Amino acid sequence: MNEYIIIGNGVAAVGCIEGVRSQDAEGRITVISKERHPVYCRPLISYYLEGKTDLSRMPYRDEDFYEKSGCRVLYGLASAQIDPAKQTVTTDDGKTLSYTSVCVATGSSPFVPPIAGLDTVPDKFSFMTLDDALALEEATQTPKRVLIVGAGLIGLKCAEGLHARAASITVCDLADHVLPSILDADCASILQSHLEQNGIRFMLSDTVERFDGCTAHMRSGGTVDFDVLVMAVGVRANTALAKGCGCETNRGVLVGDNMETTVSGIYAAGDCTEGTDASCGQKRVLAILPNAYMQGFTAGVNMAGGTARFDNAIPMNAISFFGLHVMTAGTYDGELYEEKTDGGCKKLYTKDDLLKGFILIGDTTRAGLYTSLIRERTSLQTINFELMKKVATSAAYSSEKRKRSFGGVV
Amino acid sequence: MKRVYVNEAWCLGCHLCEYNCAFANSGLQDMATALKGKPIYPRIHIEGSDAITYAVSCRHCTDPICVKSCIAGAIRKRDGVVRIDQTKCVGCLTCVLVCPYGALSPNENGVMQKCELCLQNSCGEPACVTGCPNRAIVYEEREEDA
Amino acid sequence: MGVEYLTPEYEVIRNENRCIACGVCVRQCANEVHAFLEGTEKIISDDAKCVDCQRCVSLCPTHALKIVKNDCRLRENANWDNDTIREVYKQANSGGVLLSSMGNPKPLPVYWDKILINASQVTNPPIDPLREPMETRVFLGKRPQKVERGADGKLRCELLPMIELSMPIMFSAMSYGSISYNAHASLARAAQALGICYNTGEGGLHEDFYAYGDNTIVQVASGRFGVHENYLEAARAIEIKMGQGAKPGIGGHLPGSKIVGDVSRTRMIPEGSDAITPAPHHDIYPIEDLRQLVFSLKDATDYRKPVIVKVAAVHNIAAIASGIARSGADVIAIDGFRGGTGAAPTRIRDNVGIPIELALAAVDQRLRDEGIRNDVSLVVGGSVRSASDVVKAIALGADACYIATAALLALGCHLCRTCQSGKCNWGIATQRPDLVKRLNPDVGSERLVHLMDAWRHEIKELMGGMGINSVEALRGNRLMLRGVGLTEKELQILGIAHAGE
Amino acid sequence: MTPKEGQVRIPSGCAIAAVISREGNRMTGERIIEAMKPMHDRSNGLGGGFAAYGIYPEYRDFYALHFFFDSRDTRKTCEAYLKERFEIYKAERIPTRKLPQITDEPMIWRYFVAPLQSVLRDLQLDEKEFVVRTVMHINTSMKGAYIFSSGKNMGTFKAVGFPEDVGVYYRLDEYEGYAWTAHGRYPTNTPGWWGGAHPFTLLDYSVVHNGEISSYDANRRYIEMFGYKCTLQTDTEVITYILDYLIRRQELTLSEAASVIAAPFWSTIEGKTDLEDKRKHIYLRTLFPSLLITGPFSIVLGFDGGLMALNDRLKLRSMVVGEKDDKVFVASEEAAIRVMEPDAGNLYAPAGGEPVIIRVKEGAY
Repeated sequence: MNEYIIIGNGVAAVGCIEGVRSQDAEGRITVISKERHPVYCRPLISYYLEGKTDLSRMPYRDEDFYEKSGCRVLYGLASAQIDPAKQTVTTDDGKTLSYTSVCVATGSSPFVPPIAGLDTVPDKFSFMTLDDALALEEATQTPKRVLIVGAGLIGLKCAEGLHARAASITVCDLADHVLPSILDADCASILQSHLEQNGIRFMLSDTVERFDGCTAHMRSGGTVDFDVLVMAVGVRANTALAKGCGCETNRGVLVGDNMETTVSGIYAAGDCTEGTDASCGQKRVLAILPNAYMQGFTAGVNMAGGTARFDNAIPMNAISFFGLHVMTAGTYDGELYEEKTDGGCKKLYTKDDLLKGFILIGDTTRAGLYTSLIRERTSLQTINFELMKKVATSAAYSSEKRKRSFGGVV
Repeated sequence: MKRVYVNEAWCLGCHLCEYNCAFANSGLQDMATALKGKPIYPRIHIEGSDAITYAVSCRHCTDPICVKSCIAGAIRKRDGVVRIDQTKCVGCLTCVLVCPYGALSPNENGVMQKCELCLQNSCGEPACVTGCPNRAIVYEEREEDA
Repeated sequence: MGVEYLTPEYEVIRNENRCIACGVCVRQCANEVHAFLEGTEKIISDDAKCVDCQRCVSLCPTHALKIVKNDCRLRENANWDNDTIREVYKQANSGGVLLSSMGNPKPLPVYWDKILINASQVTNPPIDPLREPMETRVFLGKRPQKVERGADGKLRCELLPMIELSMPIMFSAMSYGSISYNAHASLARAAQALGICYNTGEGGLHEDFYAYGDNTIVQVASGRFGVHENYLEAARAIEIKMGQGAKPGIGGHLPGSKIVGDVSRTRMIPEGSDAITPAPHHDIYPIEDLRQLVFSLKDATDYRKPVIVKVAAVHNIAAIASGIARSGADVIAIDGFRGGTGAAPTRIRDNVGIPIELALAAVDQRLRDEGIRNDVSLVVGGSVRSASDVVKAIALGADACYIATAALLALGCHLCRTCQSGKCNWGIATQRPDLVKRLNPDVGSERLVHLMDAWRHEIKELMGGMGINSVEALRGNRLMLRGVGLTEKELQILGIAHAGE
Repeated sequence: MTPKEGQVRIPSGCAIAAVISREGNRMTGERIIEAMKPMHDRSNGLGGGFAAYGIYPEYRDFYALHFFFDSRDTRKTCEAYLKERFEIYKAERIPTRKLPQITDEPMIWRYFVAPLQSVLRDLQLDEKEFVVRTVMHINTSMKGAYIFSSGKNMGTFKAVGFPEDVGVYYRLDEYEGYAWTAHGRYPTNTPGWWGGAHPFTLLDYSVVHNGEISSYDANRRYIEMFGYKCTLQTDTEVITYILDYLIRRQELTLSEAASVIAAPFWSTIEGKTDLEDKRKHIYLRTLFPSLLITGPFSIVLGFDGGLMALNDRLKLRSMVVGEKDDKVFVASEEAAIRVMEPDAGNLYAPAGGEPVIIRVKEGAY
C-alpha cells in the first residue's frame, strides 16, 4: 500500500488529497498540519473580520472530508525534515513516517522587515492566518486606530475587513500606488480614490522609519499615532523544508508541469512553489488560490501513479473593496486596449496574436472569457476580437466553438 | 446526465428564458408579482451579436474550474450538478474570473448564483427549457464529443 | 396622402398590472406594434399596425396582452357593412386590387357541418380501435380494369405506379417562397415520419429536401418554376396545377423582394425578379393539351410516377373531372373555394369557386356513372379542418384529403391572413431570416406529426363506431352520412339522406 | 306504410346452414329443414329460404328462372318479354303445400329457358351476361315481377315465414340435390317481403348470409359501376353481385375472391413469408379496395359443384364446419349440424377471412 504524506493543510493539500484519491482509493494519506484548524481558505479571513462569513462557514470542505477521503491529519505539527534516501519524514515531535511520495505544501509566511523600534509596538499583527484574524478581532473589540504597513492585497483586504471595527485606518506603502504588484498607477488611482471615499487614509511613497510604541515615524517626516499595527509588507514562500532535503529552490520550490521537484518522489504545490507563468513563460511564484488547488491536484494524481500536467497557470486575481470589483490576470505586456468607464476601467494587453493580460475595474461581467483567452492561448485571429474587446462574450467566437460549448458536454 | 443545451440556430433572442428563470427562482406564485417593476437576476442570459443570439447558462463542466477556484469552498459538484452554497459565498467573483462561459453572475445581494437546473426549486424541469418558444434550449442527455 | 379614413381594426389591450416590461412583445412583433416609450420601462402599442396575429399574446409570459376587435363602428348598415366600407376606403386610397391571404372567411355554408356520421348500435357491433386492427392505409392512382393472368394461370401482380399513404391525408401544395424554408422542412420531415406526402407547390424543390423525395409531390404549374429532370425524378408523384381553390382562374405573383437567395435558385429565376405564374398553362388551352402534358411528364419519368391534376372546384367540375380522368392522369385533386393562399385578390378569393363538399359529391358520382371511377383517385382539399371532415370526405367518395391550412395552424399560423405582407411573425409565410428562424423544424415537424397522429386516432374511432375497420370500406360509403338542415337539392347533390330517414 | 325491401335498407340477424356431398350423392331437403329448427330463435318468421343444387338434372342445360308475380297480367307481360329472348322449354307453377303459417303468397312460377342464339349474336354478349342483364332488367323495370333464382340445375325457394315452414311449404322433401343451403332471417322491420328473403341468387351463385356489413354502400356504389343494380339494398344481394363480379367477370378463383372481400390486414400481409402469396394479396387489396367487406358476416356461397363458407376477417359472426363421410356441414350453430348428422366429426370454427371451399368430385354432378 502506498504511503502519501502531505506537508501542509491548505488548499493545495486538499487538491493533493483529491488528486491522489482520483487514482488510488487505497493508499494511506497523512497530512501534517501546522495550524490547528481543519482546512480553510486564507483569503476568507478579511471576510471573517468584516462579518461576511463566520467560523462555521469557513471550512473549505465538509466536516467529514478527511474521514471520507481516508486521510489522517496530524494537527499542530511541523515537519522537521524529509529524508529522500530513506523516504521518510521526521516531524518536529520526533516521529518518523515513511512515504512512497510526499507533497510539500508548506505555503508562505509573512515577511516582516526589520524596522527600528518594532519591538516597542504593543499590538502588532500579521494578516495571513485565521489565528491572525482571531487575534485582530480580539484586539479591535473597541474601535481602534489602525496602521497598516503595506498597500498590497493583504494590506488592503485587511483594511476593508477592519473598516467597521476601526476608529481610523491608515495604510502606508513605499510604492507610489496601491496594489503595486497587480495594478498600474492609473488603475490604482481609481481604486485608491474609491477606498479613500470609504474612509481609508493612504500614505504612499512613504514608509515607517521607526516605531516608538504607538507612534510611527514616517520617512516623509510625519508621524502616525495608532493603537493596532498590521504588518502586510509581503509574503515569502516557505522553501526551507524542501531546500533542506536537496530540492532546488529559487524564490519558491522549483517544480515542473507535473509538480515534481528536482528530487524524485518529492512533489510540491501551492504558494511555496515557483512554476511557469503561462502568460509570459517565465518562472514565478503564483501564490493564488486556484493555482494552489490545481497544482495540488496535479501533484496528487502524479504521486499516485497517474499522469497529469498543469501547464496553464497564470497570475489572476478577483478582489473587491467596498463593492468595487477589481480583476486582473496575466502579464501587462504588449499593445494596450483601454476603456474608461464611470468609476472603472478596462485594460487589455495583446501581443503576438494573443491576449496576454488584463485589468478590469468596475464591470467584470464574464471576465472569465478573457482569462480563458490567456490560459488557452487562443489566437485572436480566430475570434472576433474587435467585439470581444468591447464586451466579453462568446458571440465573438465561431459558431462551431459555440456549438461545442453550449451544445456539447464540456 | 441531462444538461441544458442551447442551439443558437433557433434562439429568437426573446429573453423569455431570463424571465422564466428569474420567476422560477423567485419562490413566488405569480410572475407579475415576482418580477414587476424590478431588475431581474436570472441565471441564464441571452448573449449575441447582430446576427445571432443564444442563451448562456452553466455547462456543469466535467472538470469545473469554478469549483477548483472558489475561495470559500462554496461551489461543489454533486451528482453531476455544479451548485453554489450561497451561505458560504463571500461574493469575491473569482468564479466569474475563471468561468470560460460567463455562466455565473451575482444576485441582487452580490451573492453568486448560477443555473442549478431548477433542481432546487419547484419546477422539476428547467424553466428556461419549458418556456422556450422555439426549443432553442433543451434539457437532455448528450454524449461527450457528440 | 392625407387622412385615410381607416380606423385601426384591432385594439391592443395591455393589462398594466401584469405587464413586467420584459419586452418580448417589442422584440417579437415584426409589424412594430409595440415599443418602449423612450427612456422608460413603459411599453406602448400602435394599434394601427396590428394584424391580430397573436404572436405577442402567445409569448407574453404574464398574459398581460389581448387583442380585440376595435369596437369603433360606423353607423350600422346591413347592406354597407363595416368591412365593405373599409374596402372601398382602401381602394380609394390606393387605386389597387385588394389582396388577401388564406381561405375565404365569408359566412357561406360549410357543408361538412351539416353532415352527420353514423354509428353501430345493436344490429352490428362497433369495433374498438384499441383492441382490433383499424386500417387507414390507402393507395392513390389508376387501377387496371381487368385482372391479368400469366400463361401459368397465376395472377400477374403488376400494378401501375401508385402513391401509398399510411393515412388518407397529404399536405397540399405550398411553395418554397410563399412559405419559409423551415416550414418546408417541417412539412417534409413530418410527411416522412408519417408515411404520407407533402407537396412542393410551384416553387421548386430545395436541394436539401431531395432526401424526402419519396414523400414529396412535385408540382408543375403554369410558371414552370423549378421544373427540371431531377426535380421530376426525385418525386413520389408529379402534380400538374391547373387551378387553386382560393383563386380559380388566375395566376400568382410572388414579388421580387421574396425571390432572394435559395428561393431564386430553387425557382430557377434571377434574384429580385417577380415570379409571375400565368393564369392558364399557355400550352394547355383545350383538354387534349392536358393529355399531352400528362404523357410528356410520364415519358420524362419513364412511367414510374403517378400524375396528379389539380383543379379548382368550379361550376362544371364534374365534367372537368371526367375529362381529366380520361386524360391519362392517375389522380385528380380538387381544391374547394375555401382553400388557402399566400396571396390572392380579395374579390376572387371571396367570390369564385364552389364548396368542395358539393364538388366532391358531384365528381365522385359522375365518375361512377361513367364507370371510370377506378381510372383515377380523388383527392380533395380546400378547408378540410378536422378528422371528421376527413371521414365525411372519404365517405362522400374521396380517396384522400389535402390539408394545408390545418397544417399551417399546427406550425403556429394564427390565420391573421396577412401572408402577403411577408412579415409573418410565426416564421411561416416569410423569407426574412430573423422571422424564418422562429419556426424550428424540430418543433414544427413534431407538431405536424402530433396533429396527424391525433387525426388518425379520431378517424379510427369514427370508423370503429361505424363498424368499419378499414378506410377502404368507408370510401364512397355515403350511407354512413346523413344531412341536417339541407334542402332536397343539396341532399341530392351530396347523395345522402336526411337525418331521420 | 312500412317500407319494404328495396325502398329502405333493413339490417337483419340470421341463421344459416348448409350441407354438401363431396361424392355428389343427392339428398332430399328434409335434413336441411330439420337443421333450421334448433336455430328457430335466430329467425323471427319474417323470411326463410333454401338453395338446392343438382335438383333439375333433366333440365340441366336450361336456366331455371324462379319468379314471383303479383298478378296474372304481370306474368303475361313477363312471359312475352322472355319469349322474345329465350326458348322456353317448360313453364309451370312451383308446387307448394298450403300451410296456415305461410300467407300472402304471390304467384310462384318457374321457367326452364335457353337464350336465343340470334339475340346473343346481335348483342355480342355471352350467355351468362345476357341472363344477368335479363334478370337485372326484369327486377328493376318490371313492376310486380321478380326473378329470385336464375341458375342451371339449381333452384332457390324462399318466403316470408320461419325456414322450417318455408321448406315444408315448397315441398323440399320431394327434391333431391347434392348441396343445400338454408337461411332463417331476423329482419328489423315488420312486414318482410318474399323477394327479400335469402338465399339471394344470380345465375348459379346463391348466397346465404348472417350479418350486417358496414361497408355496404361503399361496396354497392362500386359494384353498380359494372351494371349491377342493388334493388333490394340487402347485404346478401351486394355480396352475391360482388362474388359474381369477381368470379365470373374478373375470373378470380374462389380463394382469390375470398382474399378480396375478407382481405387480410396489411400487417398480416406484410408478415407473410411466402413472397408470391404476399404479392398476390397486396395486388388484390390494392386493385379492389372497394370490395373489401367490413362488419360482421358469415356467408355460404353456393355454386355449380360446390360451396364456399366464409367469415368476415374479424370473425364477428359464429360459423362452424363439420363432416361425416362424404358430407360436409356448415351452420351458424353446432346444434344444427348435429341435427343433420349426430356423428359429424372434425368440427371447427374457421378463422375470420379463411374460406372453406368444398367441391363435388368432378363428374359427380
